[in-house]
Amino acid sequence: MPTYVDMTRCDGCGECVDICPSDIMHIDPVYRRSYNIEPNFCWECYSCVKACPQHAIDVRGYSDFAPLGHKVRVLRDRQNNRIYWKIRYRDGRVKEFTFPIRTTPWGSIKPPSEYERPDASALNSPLLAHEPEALKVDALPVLPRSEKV
Amino acid sequence: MPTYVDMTRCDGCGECVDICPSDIMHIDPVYRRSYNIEPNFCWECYSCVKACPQHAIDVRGYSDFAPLGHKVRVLRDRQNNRIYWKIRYRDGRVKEFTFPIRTTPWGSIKPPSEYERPDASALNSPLLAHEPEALKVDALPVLPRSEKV
Amino acid sequence: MARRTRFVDSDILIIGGGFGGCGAAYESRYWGRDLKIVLVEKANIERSGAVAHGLSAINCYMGMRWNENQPEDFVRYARGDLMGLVREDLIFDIARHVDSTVHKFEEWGLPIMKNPQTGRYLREGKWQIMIHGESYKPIIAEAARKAASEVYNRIMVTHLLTDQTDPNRIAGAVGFSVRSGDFYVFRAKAVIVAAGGASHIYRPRAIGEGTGRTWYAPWSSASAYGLLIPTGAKMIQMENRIVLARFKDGYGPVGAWFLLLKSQATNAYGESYEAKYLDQLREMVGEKYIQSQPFPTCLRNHAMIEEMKAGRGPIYMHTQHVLDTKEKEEIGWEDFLDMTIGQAVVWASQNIDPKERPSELITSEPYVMGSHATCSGAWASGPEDVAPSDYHWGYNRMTTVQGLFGAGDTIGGSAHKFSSGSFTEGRLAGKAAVKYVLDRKGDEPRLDEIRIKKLEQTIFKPLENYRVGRNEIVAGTVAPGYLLPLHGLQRLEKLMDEYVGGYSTFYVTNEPLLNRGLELLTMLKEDLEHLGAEDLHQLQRAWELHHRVLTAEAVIRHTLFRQETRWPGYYYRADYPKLNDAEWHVFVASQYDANTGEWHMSKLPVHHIVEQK
Amino acid sequence: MARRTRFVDSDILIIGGGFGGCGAAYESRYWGRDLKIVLVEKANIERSGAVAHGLSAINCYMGMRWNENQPEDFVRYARGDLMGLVREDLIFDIARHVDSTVHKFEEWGLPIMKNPQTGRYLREGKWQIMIHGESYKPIIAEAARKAASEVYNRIMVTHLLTDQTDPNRIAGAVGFSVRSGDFYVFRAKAVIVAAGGASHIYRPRAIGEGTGRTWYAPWSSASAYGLLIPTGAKMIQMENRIVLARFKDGYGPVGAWFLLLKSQATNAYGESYEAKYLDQLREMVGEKYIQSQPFPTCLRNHAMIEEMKAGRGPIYMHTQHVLDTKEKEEIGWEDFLDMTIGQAVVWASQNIDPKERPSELITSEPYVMGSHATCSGAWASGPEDVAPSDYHWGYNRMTTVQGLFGAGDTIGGSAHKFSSGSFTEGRLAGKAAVKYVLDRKGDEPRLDEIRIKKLEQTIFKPLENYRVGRNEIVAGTVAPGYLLPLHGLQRLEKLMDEYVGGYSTFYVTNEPLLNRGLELLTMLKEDLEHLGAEDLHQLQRAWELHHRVLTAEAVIRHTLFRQETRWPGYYYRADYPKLNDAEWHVFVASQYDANTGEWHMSKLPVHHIVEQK
Ligand SMILES: Cc1cc2c(cc1C)N(S(=O)(=O)O)[C@@H]1C(=O)NC(=O)N=C1N2C[C@H](O)[C@H](O)[C@H](O)COP(=O)(O)OP(=O)(O)OC[C@H]1O[C@@H](n2cnc3c(N)ncnc32)[C@H](O)[C@@H]1O
Ligand SMILES: Cc1cc2c(cc1C)N(S(=O)(=O)O)[C@@H]1C(=O)NC(=O)N=C1N2C[C@H](O)[C@H](O)[C@H](O)COP(=O)(O)OP(=O)(O)OC[C@H]1O[C@@H](n2cnc3c(N)ncnc32)[C@H](O)[C@@H]1O
Ligand SMILES: Nc1ncnc2c1ncn2[C@@H]1O[C@H](COP(=O)(O)O)[C@@H](O)[C@H]1O
Ligand SMILES: Nc1ncnc2c1ncn2[C@@H]1O[C@H](COP(=O)(O)O)[C@@H](O)[C@H]1O
Ligand SMILES: Nc1ncnc2c1ncn2[C@@H]1O[C@H](COP(=O)(O)O)[C@@H](O)[C@H]1O
Ligand code: SF4
Ligand code: SF4
Ligand code: SF4
Ligand code: SF4
Ligand code: NA
Repeated sequence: MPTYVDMTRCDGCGECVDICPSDIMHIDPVYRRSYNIEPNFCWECYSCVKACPQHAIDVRGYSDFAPLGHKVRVLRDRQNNRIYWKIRYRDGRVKEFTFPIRTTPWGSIKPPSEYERPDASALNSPLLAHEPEALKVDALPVLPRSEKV
Repeated sequence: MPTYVDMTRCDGCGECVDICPSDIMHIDPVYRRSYNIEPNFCWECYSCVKACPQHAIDVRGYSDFAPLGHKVRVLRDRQNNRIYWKIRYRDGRVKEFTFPIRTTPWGSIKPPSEYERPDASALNSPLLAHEPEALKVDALPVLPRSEKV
Repeated sequence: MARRTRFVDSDILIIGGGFGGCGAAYESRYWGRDLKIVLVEKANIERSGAVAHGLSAINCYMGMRWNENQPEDFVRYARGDLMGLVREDLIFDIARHVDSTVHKFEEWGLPIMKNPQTGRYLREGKWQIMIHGESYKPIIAEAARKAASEVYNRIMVTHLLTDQTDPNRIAGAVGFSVRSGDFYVFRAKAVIVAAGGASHIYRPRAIGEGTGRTWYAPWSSASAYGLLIPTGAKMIQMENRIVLARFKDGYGPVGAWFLLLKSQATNAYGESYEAKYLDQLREMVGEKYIQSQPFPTCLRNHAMIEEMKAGRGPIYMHTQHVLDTKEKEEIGWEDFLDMTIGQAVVWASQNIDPKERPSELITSEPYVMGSHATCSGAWASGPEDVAPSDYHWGYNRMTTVQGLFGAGDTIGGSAHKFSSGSFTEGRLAGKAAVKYVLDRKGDEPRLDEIRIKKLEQTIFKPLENYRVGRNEIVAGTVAPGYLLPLHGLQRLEKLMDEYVGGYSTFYVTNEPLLNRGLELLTMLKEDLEHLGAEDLHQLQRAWELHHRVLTAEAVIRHTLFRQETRWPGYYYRADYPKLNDAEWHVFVASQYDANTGEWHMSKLPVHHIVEQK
Repeated sequence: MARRTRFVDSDILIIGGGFGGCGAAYESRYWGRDLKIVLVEKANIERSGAVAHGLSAINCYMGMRWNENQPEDFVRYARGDLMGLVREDLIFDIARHVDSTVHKFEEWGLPIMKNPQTGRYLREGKWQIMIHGESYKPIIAEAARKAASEVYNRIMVTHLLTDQTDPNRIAGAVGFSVRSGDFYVFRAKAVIVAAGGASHIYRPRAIGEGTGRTWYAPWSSASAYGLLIPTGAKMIQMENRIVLARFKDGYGPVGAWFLLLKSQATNAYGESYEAKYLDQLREMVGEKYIQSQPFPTCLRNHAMIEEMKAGRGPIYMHTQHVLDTKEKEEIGWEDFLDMTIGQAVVWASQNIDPKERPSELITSEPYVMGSHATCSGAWASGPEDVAPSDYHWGYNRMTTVQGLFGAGDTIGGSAHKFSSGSFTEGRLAGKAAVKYVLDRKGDEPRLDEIRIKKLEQTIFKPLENYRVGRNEIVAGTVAPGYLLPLHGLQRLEKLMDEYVGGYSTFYVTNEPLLNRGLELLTMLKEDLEHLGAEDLHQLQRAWELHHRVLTAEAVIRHTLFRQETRWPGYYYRADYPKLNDAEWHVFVASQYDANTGEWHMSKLPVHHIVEQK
C-alpha cells in the first residue's frame, strides 16, 4: 500500500520528506507538492501519513496483491496520545479502532546526563545505568561458575 | 538485452517506431529522437536494431542476469541477403558469424491472385492452393477409413 | 477528444498477421479472388508475432517427397507427446498439407539448409528441419501483403462482434488505432482469428527489466483466447499450459542441441537423470504413456523438475562436447542468433563460450498456447473427409460460432503445429472461410449499433479513468482511482504463479489453491473496470491485460475441472496425483457466458482415428 | 560540483539510530558525561530502522521481578531454537539486563499492556510482552536525542575508517549527506555500528511495486555487515539467514496469534501438520534437537514448507476461532496496525474479516540479520564476568577490530534480542566504548588523508558515471555505460534466490549451485564500479547495494563452508542433508581482505556455559 498525495490538500511543507525512512517522499519540482518517487521501496510504514499536517497522504494497497476499493486511514493525536484507525473494506464494511500511544507527555524523558554522575569505578562493573534498581530485582544475575562448561 | 539509442546517431526517422512489435520505441518529445519506453516489454528481438538506417540502436543485456561489457552487433544486408553478427564478450573475446537470410530478391513473391483462377468446384476439395504439385507427392494423403476408430 | 470512428468492410477479416494470419491471407485470396480480404494487426506484420525475430528451424515438416514420414506417423507422435489427448483429425490435416507450405516458403526465398550427403533438407530431428530463418517473418509477410486487399497495422482488436439477432454468428470486430486513437469497426462476413498465444499469464522467472525475456514473445497477449471466449465459442484444453525446458535466462530452445547436435543434459554431478524417474512416472501415468517415443515433453520436464527439486541442479547442457567443428559451432550460434538473440547475450556477458563450457538449463514459467507441444484453444470443426461426425459441423477450422474461424495458437487440440503448421492451418481456415462467405452470399450479418457504442465507451474508458484519476494525485504511479496495466499484469502473474501451479511451487496446485486463486482473480477482473491508461500505448497494454485475465480464468476453471494429473511436468494436481484414463481420457471444454460471467464446463470425447502401430 | 567536505569529531561515533544505536547513545552519555557522542543516521531517527512503524510486542523480557524467567532459561531457549549454536555469554548478558531496559521504556511512556488479573505485564508468550507500540520508535528516539551531543540525520555512512598505521584500529567513518551531497568525514576514537540487518538480499515473493512489502524493512540495507566486512572484522554465522512464517503478502507476524490468541495453523484440509514431520526431522537433525521446547523456529518452518511442497497448501491461520471477544479482536488488529499495517490492508482489500475467515500463512524469502530467531553478525568480545576466555578480548561487544563495537543486528551468535535486547546490547556496547575511550586517553587514532580522498572519489563516482553515461543515450533506463541501483539489486536477488536457497527452490542449494552463484556474484561485484546514480537519493541506493552485495557474498561463502544442513526450514544443503554435530557444532567465521578480495574461513568453538536442564 504505497502512498500517494492528494493534489488539493498538500501544501508542500516537507514534513513527509523529512520523516520518510526510505527517503522516497520528494517534492515535485513543478507542482511544489510531495509524491512517492519509489513505491517499490515503500514499506507502508505510515510514518509520512501520520506526520502530514494536511492529512494529504493516503495509501493504496500494493498493486501486486491488493484489490482496489479499501482505505486504511489514521489520525495520530499527540495531545491526547491516542491513535485512531478507520478501516474501510472493499465491500464497504468499516472497522474503527483507538489505541494509546504514550503514557507521558512528549519531551518528558529525563536525559541520562541529568542523573547523578556515576562513580568512576562503576565503569568496571557489569551494571548498566540505573541498575540494579531498574531491574526490580535485588542484584544483577551472574552465572554460577559451575555452569561454565 | 533491451535496446538503447545512441543520442548522436539517431536522426528521429521513426523506422524503429514503425517496426517494433512491442510498440516500445517512441520518439522523445524533447530530443526528437527515439528511445525504449518500456524495457520490461522488450524481447531483444532486434527488429528495430536491424531496421535502423543510422545503426543508432544497440542492446545491453537484461539487467537482472547479464553482466556488463558485452556487445551483440548486427548488420542486415538486404542487397546481398546476408546478416553479419559480431559478438564481443565481457572479457573481450570476439566471435563473428555471417548467415544468409533469403535466396530471392525482396518483393519477388508471386501473389496468389496471379496464379490461374482455380475451378469453383475445387473449393469443395480438401486440396489447398498449388496442391498436389507443391506437396511433391502424387496425391494428398487421405486417412484409410479403417483407421477411423 | 477528436476521436474518429472508422468503418472497414470486408468479406473476410483476419485478425493477427502472424503465421496463421499470413497463411489465411494467402489462401483466402487464392480461392476468393473477388473477395475483400482485410488483415488487421496490432503491430506491423513485417515483424509481428512469435516469429518476429526469426526462427532457426521449422518444426513441422513431413518430407513425404522423400518418404521420410507420413501424416499418420505424425499423429502418433503428437498424440504420444500430449499423453493421448489430441484432435487427431486436425493434426492429420495439418500434417498432410504442411509439406506444400514449406515448399512454397522455399520457393519464396526462405533458405532451408540442405544435407550435403543426401541433398535433402537438413533434418534437425525426425519432424524438424533447419533453416537460415532470420528473415522468416518478413518473407511470409511479403506473401500476405500481396494477398490481402488491405493490411491495417497498429490496430489493437479488442472485441469480436456478433450478429444483431444471432449471437452465435460472427459479424466483425472492433478495436482502436494505437497511433491515431481512432475507433475501428470492422464489418465482416467471416472472421479468422489468428491472434497468437499467451506469455505473461504466469509470473516469469525474470525480474524487473528482464521480464521482457519470456520464451514466447511479450506481445503474445492471449488475444486469440481473449477475443474468442466472450463470444461463447467453446474452448478446450485450456488447462494444458506448457512449461519449456530452456537454456537458463536466455531461453534459447533446446531442440537443435538435443536432436541435431546430440548434446547431452546432466545434473550438476554429470549424471544423466531421465531414466531415474521412469519407475516413478510409470506409477503416475501408466506403462502405456511411458513407452511413447520420443519420450513425451512433459515427462522430460518432470525428470528435470524432480532433479532440481532434489537439489541436484544446475542442470547442464553439455554444449562443449558437440561443437567440435566450425560448422557445428556456426549451427549452435545461428540457432540462437536466428531466434533468441538473448541467449547469445547470456554467453557474451557471462563469458561462456559454448565450445568450452556447458550452459544451464531450466524449466520455464508456464505458457498458454496451441501450436507447440501443447494444445490450448478453440474447439473447431475438422476436415470433412477426416473428422468424426461430432468433430465436424460444416467448415474446417470453424469454431462453434458461425463464421468464426481460427488458426495457429487459436485452435485447440492440435499440438505440434509450430510455424509451418500454423501457416498451414491459416490456409485451411482461409479456404474454408471463402467457402463460408460464398455459401452465405446475400445473407449478411448485421451489426448492433448500440452494442458498438457501448464497446467504444468501454474500450476508451482507461484513458478517461487515467485523466480523471491523475488529477487527484501530485505525481508518480500510485493513485487510488486507477490501476495501471502493469500493476494488473503483476497481480495476475503473482496469483497464477502461487495458486495455479507456477514455477515457484514447482508447478503444483490443488483444489483449495485453485479456488483461492479464482477468488483473487475474480477481484482482479472486477478491478479491470478501473484500468488507467496514460496514452494509447498503455491503452493497448490495458486490453492485452483484459485478454490475459480472461484466458487465465479459463486456465483456472479447466484445471479445477480436470481432476487428474495428466501432464506431469506441465502441472500437478496434488490432490489427484495420477493420470486417470478411466475418467479423463477426454477433452475438457468450457463455454463462457459474457452476460452472466458464468462458465459451463464439460467433457468432450477423444476419438482415435489413427491406429497405434 | 560545489561539494563540501564536513569534518565531524567525536569520542564515540554511533552509526545507525535504531534500537541498538539509541541504546548506545543513552548509555554512553550516562557513563561518558564529558565525551562527545555523535549519532549518525541515514534517515531520521524519529522514524528510522526496523521499528519505524512501531511494534506490538517486546519479544525479549524476562520478568525477573515476578520470577517469571531467569537469564539461564533464556539461554536454553535461544540455544534450542538455533539448533545448539549460540554465543551463550552474549545471550546471558542481554537477558540479565533486558528487564531494566524495558522498565525504563515504561517509565519513559511506552504503554505496556497489563494482565488485569495479575497486574503484571500482559504476556504474549513466555518471553514476549504486549505493548501499545505505535510510538515505540519516537519514544526511544527522544531518549537518544537527549543523550547524544549531536545527531546527524540523512547521512548515509558508506565506509569505516581505520587508523593510518594500525589497520586493525578504528578511526572513524565516511559518508555523504543525502540532502546536500556534502562529503562527511567522522573522526572518532570509538565507533559503535548499529546499522541494522538486511532485507532484499534474496528475491522477494512480491513483484514490482509490492517489493516494498518485505518483512524486514526495505531500508534494512545490510550496512551493519557491509560496513564491518571491509575492515576485516571477523563475522560469524552469515549462513544462518532466517525464513519467517508470516501472514501471506501482508507479512503480519504470527507470534501474537500463536502464543497469545492461541490460534491454530492447518493445511488446506484443516489438518495440523507439524507432528507429521517429526520422524523425518528426527532423521535429519537427531532426537536431541527435536526435543527443544518450544519447537525450534526453523523446524516449524520445515513442516510448513514440506506441506506446501506436497501440495497441501494454502496453510491457514484460523483467526476466526479466536477473535470471539471485542478485546481479542482489538488485540488482533492492533498487532498489525502497530507494526505491519499492510496486513490490515490485505484484510480490507480482500474482504477478509479475521473474525470470519482464516488467513493464509507462508514462509518468506530469507533475511540476513542478527536479532530475531537468527544470529548472523560480527564476532564480538563477551562480558568479562561471563565470557569464556576465547570469547573475551577486552571490551564487551567489541569486534575483532580495536575500538569497533556493535549492537543489535550487527552482533552475531546472539539470537532473540529483538527490540529490547538490541537496545540493551547498544547500552552494553555504549558503556564498553566509554571505557575504551577513557582507557585510551591520549592515544588517538589518526586518519589516512590519501585514503579519504580516494574514498571520496569512490563514493561519488556513481553520480559521475550517470552524468557521463546519460549523455550517450536519448532517454530511458537502459544505457551501456552504467547500471542503475535497482538493476543491480534485482540481479543480486535473482541469483541469491536461484543459487543460494531462496524461496523459488524451496530454500535448497548445494555446492555446484553455490559456486555458480558465487561466480555470478563476482561479476556483479565488478559491475558495481559502473553503478550510475541520477541523484543523491539514488546514490544512497547505490551504497545500500554495495553493502548488500558484500553481505550476500558472505552468505554464499559461509553456506559453502558449512557442509551440513543445520537449520532445515531456513535452508537445505542438498548435498549434506543432515545436521552433523561431529563436525559442525561450531560457528563458521570469515574474515575478508578488502585489498585482495580474499575470504578466510574458519571454525570457532561453541562453548556451552549454561547447563541443559
Ligand atoms: C517464440 C518462439 C516460437 C517458436 C519457437 C521459438 C520461439 C522463441 N520455436 S522452438 O521453441 O520450437 O524452437 C519454433 C521453431 O523453432 N520452429 C517452428 O516452426 N516454430 C517455433 N515456434 C512457434 C511458432 O512461432 C508458433 O507456433 C507460430 O508463430 C504460431 O502462429 P500464430 O498462432 O499465428 O501466432 P503468431 O504469434 O505468429 O501471430 C499472432 C499475431 O497476432 C497479432 N495480434 C495479437 N493480438 C492481436 C490483437 N488483439 N489485435 C490485432 N493483432 C493481434 C500479433 O501481433 C501477431 O502478429
Ligand atoms: C521489522 C520488524 C521487526 C521486528 C518485528 C516485526 C517487524 C515487522 N517483530 S516480530 O517479527 O517478532 O513480530 C518484533 C517484535 O514484535 N518485538 C520486538 O521486540 N522486536 C521485533 N522486531 C525486531 C526488532 O525491530 C529488531 O530486532 C531491532 O530493531 C534491531 O535493532 P538494530 O539492530 O538497532 O536495527 P534497527 O533497524 O532498529 O536500526 C538500524 C538503524 O541504522 C540505520 N542505518 C542503516 N544503514 C545505515 C547507514 N549506512 N548509515 C547510517 N545509518 C544507517 C537505519 O536507518 C536504522 O535507523
Ligand atoms: N561485421 C559486422 N558484424 C556485425 N555488425 C556489423 C558489422 N559491421 C558493421 N556492423 C554494424 O553496422 C553498424 C555500422 O557500423 P559502423 O559504421 O562501423 O559503426 C555497426 O554499429 C554494427 O551494428
Ligand atoms: N529431447 C528431445 N527429444 C525429442 N524431441 C525433442 C527433444 N527436445 C526438443 N524436441 C523437439 O524439437 C523441437 C524443438 O524443440 P524446442 O527447441 O524444445 O522447442 C520440438 O519439436 C520439440 O518437441
Ligand atoms: N509457534 C510458536 N511457538 C513458539 N514461539 C513462537 C511461535 N510463533 C512465534 N513465536 C515467537 O514469538 C515471537 C514473535 O514471533 P514472530 O511473530 O514470528 O516474529 C518470537 O519470539 C518467536 O520466536
Ligand atoms: S507532509 Fe503533507 S502537506 Fe507536507 S509536503 Fe508532505 S504531503 Fe504535502
Ligand atoms: S509509508 Fe513509510 S516508506 Fe512509504 S512513503 Fe510513507 S514514510 Fe515512506
Ligand atoms: S530508426 Fe534509428 S535513426 Fe530512426 S528513429 Fe529509430 S533509432 Fe533513430
Ligand atoms: S529489440 Fe524488439 S522489442 Fe526491443 S525495442 Fe527493438 S523491436 Fe522492440
Ligand atoms: Na512492521
